Amino acid sequence: MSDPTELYKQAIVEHSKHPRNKGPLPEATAEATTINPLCGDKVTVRAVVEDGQLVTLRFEGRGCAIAMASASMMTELLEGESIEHALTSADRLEAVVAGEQDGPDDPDHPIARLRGVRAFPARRRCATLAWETLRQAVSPSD
Amino acid sequence: MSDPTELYKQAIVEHSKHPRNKGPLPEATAEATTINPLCGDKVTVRAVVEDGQLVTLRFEGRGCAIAMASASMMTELLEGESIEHALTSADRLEAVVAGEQDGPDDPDHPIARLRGVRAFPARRRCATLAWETLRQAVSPSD
Amino acid sequence: MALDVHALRAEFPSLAREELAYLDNASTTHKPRAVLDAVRDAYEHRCANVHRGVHTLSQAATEAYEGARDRVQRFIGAERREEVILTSGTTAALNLVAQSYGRMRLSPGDRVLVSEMEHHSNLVPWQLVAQATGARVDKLPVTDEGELDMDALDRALESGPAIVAVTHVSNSLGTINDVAEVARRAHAANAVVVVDGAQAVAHRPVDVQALGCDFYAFSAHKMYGPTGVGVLYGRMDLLEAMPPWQGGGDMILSVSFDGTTFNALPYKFEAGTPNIAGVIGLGAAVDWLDRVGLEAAATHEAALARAAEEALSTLPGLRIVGTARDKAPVVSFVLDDIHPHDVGTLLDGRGVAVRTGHHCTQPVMDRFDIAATTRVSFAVYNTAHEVERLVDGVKHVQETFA
Amino acid sequence: MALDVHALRAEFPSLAREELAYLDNASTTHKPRAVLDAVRDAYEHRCANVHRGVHTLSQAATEAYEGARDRVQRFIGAERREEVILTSGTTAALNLVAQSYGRMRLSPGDRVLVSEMEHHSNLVPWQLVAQATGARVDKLPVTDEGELDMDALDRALESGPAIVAVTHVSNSLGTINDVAEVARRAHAANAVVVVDGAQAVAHRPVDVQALGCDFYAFSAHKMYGPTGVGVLYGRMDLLEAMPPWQGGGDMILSVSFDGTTFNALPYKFEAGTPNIAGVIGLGAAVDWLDRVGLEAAATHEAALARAAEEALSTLPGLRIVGTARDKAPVVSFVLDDIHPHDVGTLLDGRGVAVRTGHHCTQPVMDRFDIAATTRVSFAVYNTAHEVERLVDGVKHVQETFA
Ligand SMILES: Cc1ncc(COP(=O)(O)O)c(C=O)c1O
Ligand SMILES: Cc1ncc(COP(=O)(O)O)c(C=O)c1O
Repeated sequence: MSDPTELYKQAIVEHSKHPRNKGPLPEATAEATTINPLCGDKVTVRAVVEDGQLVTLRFEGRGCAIAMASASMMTELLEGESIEHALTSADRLEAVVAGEQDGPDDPDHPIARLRGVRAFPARRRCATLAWETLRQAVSPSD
Repeated sequence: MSDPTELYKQAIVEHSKHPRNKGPLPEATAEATTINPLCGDKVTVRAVVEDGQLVTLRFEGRGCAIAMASASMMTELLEGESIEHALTSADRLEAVVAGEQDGPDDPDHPIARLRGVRAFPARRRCATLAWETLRQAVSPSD
Repeated sequence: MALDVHALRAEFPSLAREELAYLDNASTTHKPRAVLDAVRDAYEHRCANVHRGVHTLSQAATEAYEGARDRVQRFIGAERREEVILTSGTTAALNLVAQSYGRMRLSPGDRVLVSEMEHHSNLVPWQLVAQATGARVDKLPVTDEGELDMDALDRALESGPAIVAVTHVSNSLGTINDVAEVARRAHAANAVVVVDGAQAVAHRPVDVQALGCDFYAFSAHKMYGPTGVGVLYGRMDLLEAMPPWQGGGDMILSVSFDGTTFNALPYKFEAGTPNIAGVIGLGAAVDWLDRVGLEAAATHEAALARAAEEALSTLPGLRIVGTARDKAPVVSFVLDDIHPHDVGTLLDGRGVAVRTGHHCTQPVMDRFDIAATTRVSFAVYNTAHEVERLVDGVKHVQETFA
Repeated sequence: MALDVHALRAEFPSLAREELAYLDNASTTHKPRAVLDAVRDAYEHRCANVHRGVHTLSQAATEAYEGARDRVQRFIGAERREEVILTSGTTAALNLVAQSYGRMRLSPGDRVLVSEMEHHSNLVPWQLVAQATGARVDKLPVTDEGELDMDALDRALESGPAIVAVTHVSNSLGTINDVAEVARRAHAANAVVVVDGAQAVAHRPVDVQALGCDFYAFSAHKMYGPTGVGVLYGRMDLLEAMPPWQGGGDMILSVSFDGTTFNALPYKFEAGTPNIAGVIGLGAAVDWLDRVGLEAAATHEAALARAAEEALSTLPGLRIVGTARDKAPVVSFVLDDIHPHDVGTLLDGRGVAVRTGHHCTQPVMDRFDIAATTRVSFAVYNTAHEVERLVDGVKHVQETFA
């Protein structure tokens, strides 16, 4: 078995205990909710989108430290960015978690901080949940 | 595996090739039909019953040598006998085939001739089929 | 007679790696060598299909298969061997009852009373059949301790449910329900009682006649047997009245395009080639449990569960979920501000395997307003040392999040 | 590349007793050591439940289980892994299609066209669903040679059946049906095609996309794998539209008394703990078949079947039943005035295991006006010497009855 203490480094624990951008967003123009079938945990992502930019980005939900930290770090990273950039980041995060690519060198980059989850296949979905939900929220036809 | 040549002794083969009392019985007062679930083979037993006696006893059906010989020998043995005696004989045949009792010493008694089938559990039902059917035909409520 | 857990443990090849504390036995137990050998032996010395063959191997397979049915009959105290239907698991057994008995029995407006602590396997099948028949599913509530609310049962029985579905032992709370009493009251109200025994049979002697239930379902893999095998016990008269569920080989007497007649019990409900080697393995598991002794096993497991509950209860912010008087060796808990999945992953890193999540009992989670628990569940081969490792592990988790 | 049958035979522990000529492979095949080891290894090194666990063992079990699904997907050429539903056998797979797709699709007066050569597993489920929905089952007749009557198919398609159920290979006649052509014609008439592949997958490469069928069912135990495991392939769009069949764990996304939402494919159709070790064994069987090579196996088996047919045909009073142009290695025959069960018992006495009876295809027996046949069916490990023993054995039977 892999040692999960690496995964539960300070950033994950800290973000999960003090999540950024968590809360309602009544004026949201885009929103989606996804369930993690492993546990039934739910995450909702809401955004105010203007001219293809994620002007405001919020999340709600309850879940494990990895899901909450991932959502928190995602909103911090992507608020103010373009939808295009957000979708590319989501692809990248998913590829990194799936072990298909290594991701950012900067160890403090959110995607790098979530890299450790690849050793725990049952938990990968926890790390990707918020990003998937964001993709759904901003994808045209969903 | 047990050697079946003992089982297929002359009497079984002979009765199966030249069955006694095989044919219709339009004037029957009692009758029943049973299916052997192993093969779908059917046997019908018909009797003219008078004062608790099996005055006439016939069977019809198609089946394996054991089933046919058993039916043939049964009708030969029990025609003219009382229902009571027939039921006792059926019990005895079934007990012998199940290996619960040894049955008649006389090797030429029909029940003794069928004894060999006990070594072939899958075939026991072939030997008992006609007797079961007779029991059904003459039992009050069936 | 006390149980020699180390001798017993040596019978499990999969437990040889001492660094693993497997405390997820309510999910599936490990298998003793006797069971694995019986399965392998079935393939090596009795490899043939059952029932339809006249050749020696097929007879040997049939005898072993039917011999396992006899063992199960005795194991659960069924009156007749025809009442023991071999299935692919508890879930299939419960779906069989719902689809065959349920569809026959239920009409629009009829009620099925399902306890709030059921595993999804004893709830979703009733929802599906209710939808198909126009019946409705009512909830039999659970108390704060995690027991069946027996007063609510009496009230619910007044509305005349056709079927009462209840678990013998809750897999997420550990509660042992007084199924005999439920059956007594339900029968007085003319309801049929379907009991999910998945979590019971490995932990205590079960006698379906003493329980007085109408149906009883369980899985081999939770009682030291193979995967892919389960049992449905049903009362003879009910089984006889029920239509078949699946069609296929072995369950028929004769087939034609003009019409088909069905075979006698238990075969009417055993369509197709069964899990022959698995059923033979179930027979071996029954023999093995007989040898170990369920009373001795229960005593040993209860001691471990008590030790775990006592030690865990002293940890700050830890709350045990499920505090029924009568409990199986299952301890579910939550920690303030730490999600069970994080507990599970961190414990796993220390070689302690527990289950985390809703345990396929979401209504229980809703009842206690939680999303998930960490569940520790013991088997006969667990040790006091493993309890210590568990408790140390949970402390470590709390430190990680401190 | 020719097949080294003796080397291959040595891989089967159950065939070590040379005095047994096992010619009942259409019932169930024997299992190579690779499969038995994979099953045992699953219990010894990956003993845990799948999908719901975050601990290491559970992940290992899940990976092995899902890895087997990937192998099966490749083995049958399915486009997506979600199209591969793991069941407890062919019979369960076909009942799933009938109960889920059939109930959804069929209305009173609708027709299901079922071939006269179907195993009861691909007929009785349709009779049951027809009875439940008010649809009717029509018969697609078989010719004197034991082939599908393709002209009758065209006529039957004019009445617009919703579903056509047909076997890829007949277990009692050996006929290999041109399923691709049946599917082409049926699709032109807007029917959905359900193929029973139980007798096909061990004998020839199967590509469900090339066949163009909508559903394809088979069992592991007939392709050198364990008992209690089967596969339903279904086209993604059909599976997605279908309601679940069984309710329980793993097949849900969320459950409450107010309503339940179902999981994505393939899990929607896999309720409850699956036959984990069995599925892993199926994966090993696929690997083993890949290694042996289905083309080489087919060549070897065809030679044995041809030799058996030629030798048997010379015996007086022997008639081969099923004389299709394209046949699997199955030889069914009848003898004048000697019942197949007597043949079976007498052959068994000489160590030759064959199946006798209606082979769960009573409509075929009725079609040829017989009650039963003696069926010889070959696997890749059979030898020319076993064919000789068979033929000698049949001569001995004839002498016994002379
Ligand atoms: C053609 C055919 N279909 C279906 C089946 C049923 O398969 P199973 O008994 O494995 O469910 C069989 C074998 O018995 C068969 O030969
Ligand atoms: C109480 C209870 N019921 C039913 C089940 C379902 O059993 P299976 O998954 O073996 O069908 C389980 C286990 O998962 C259980 O714990």
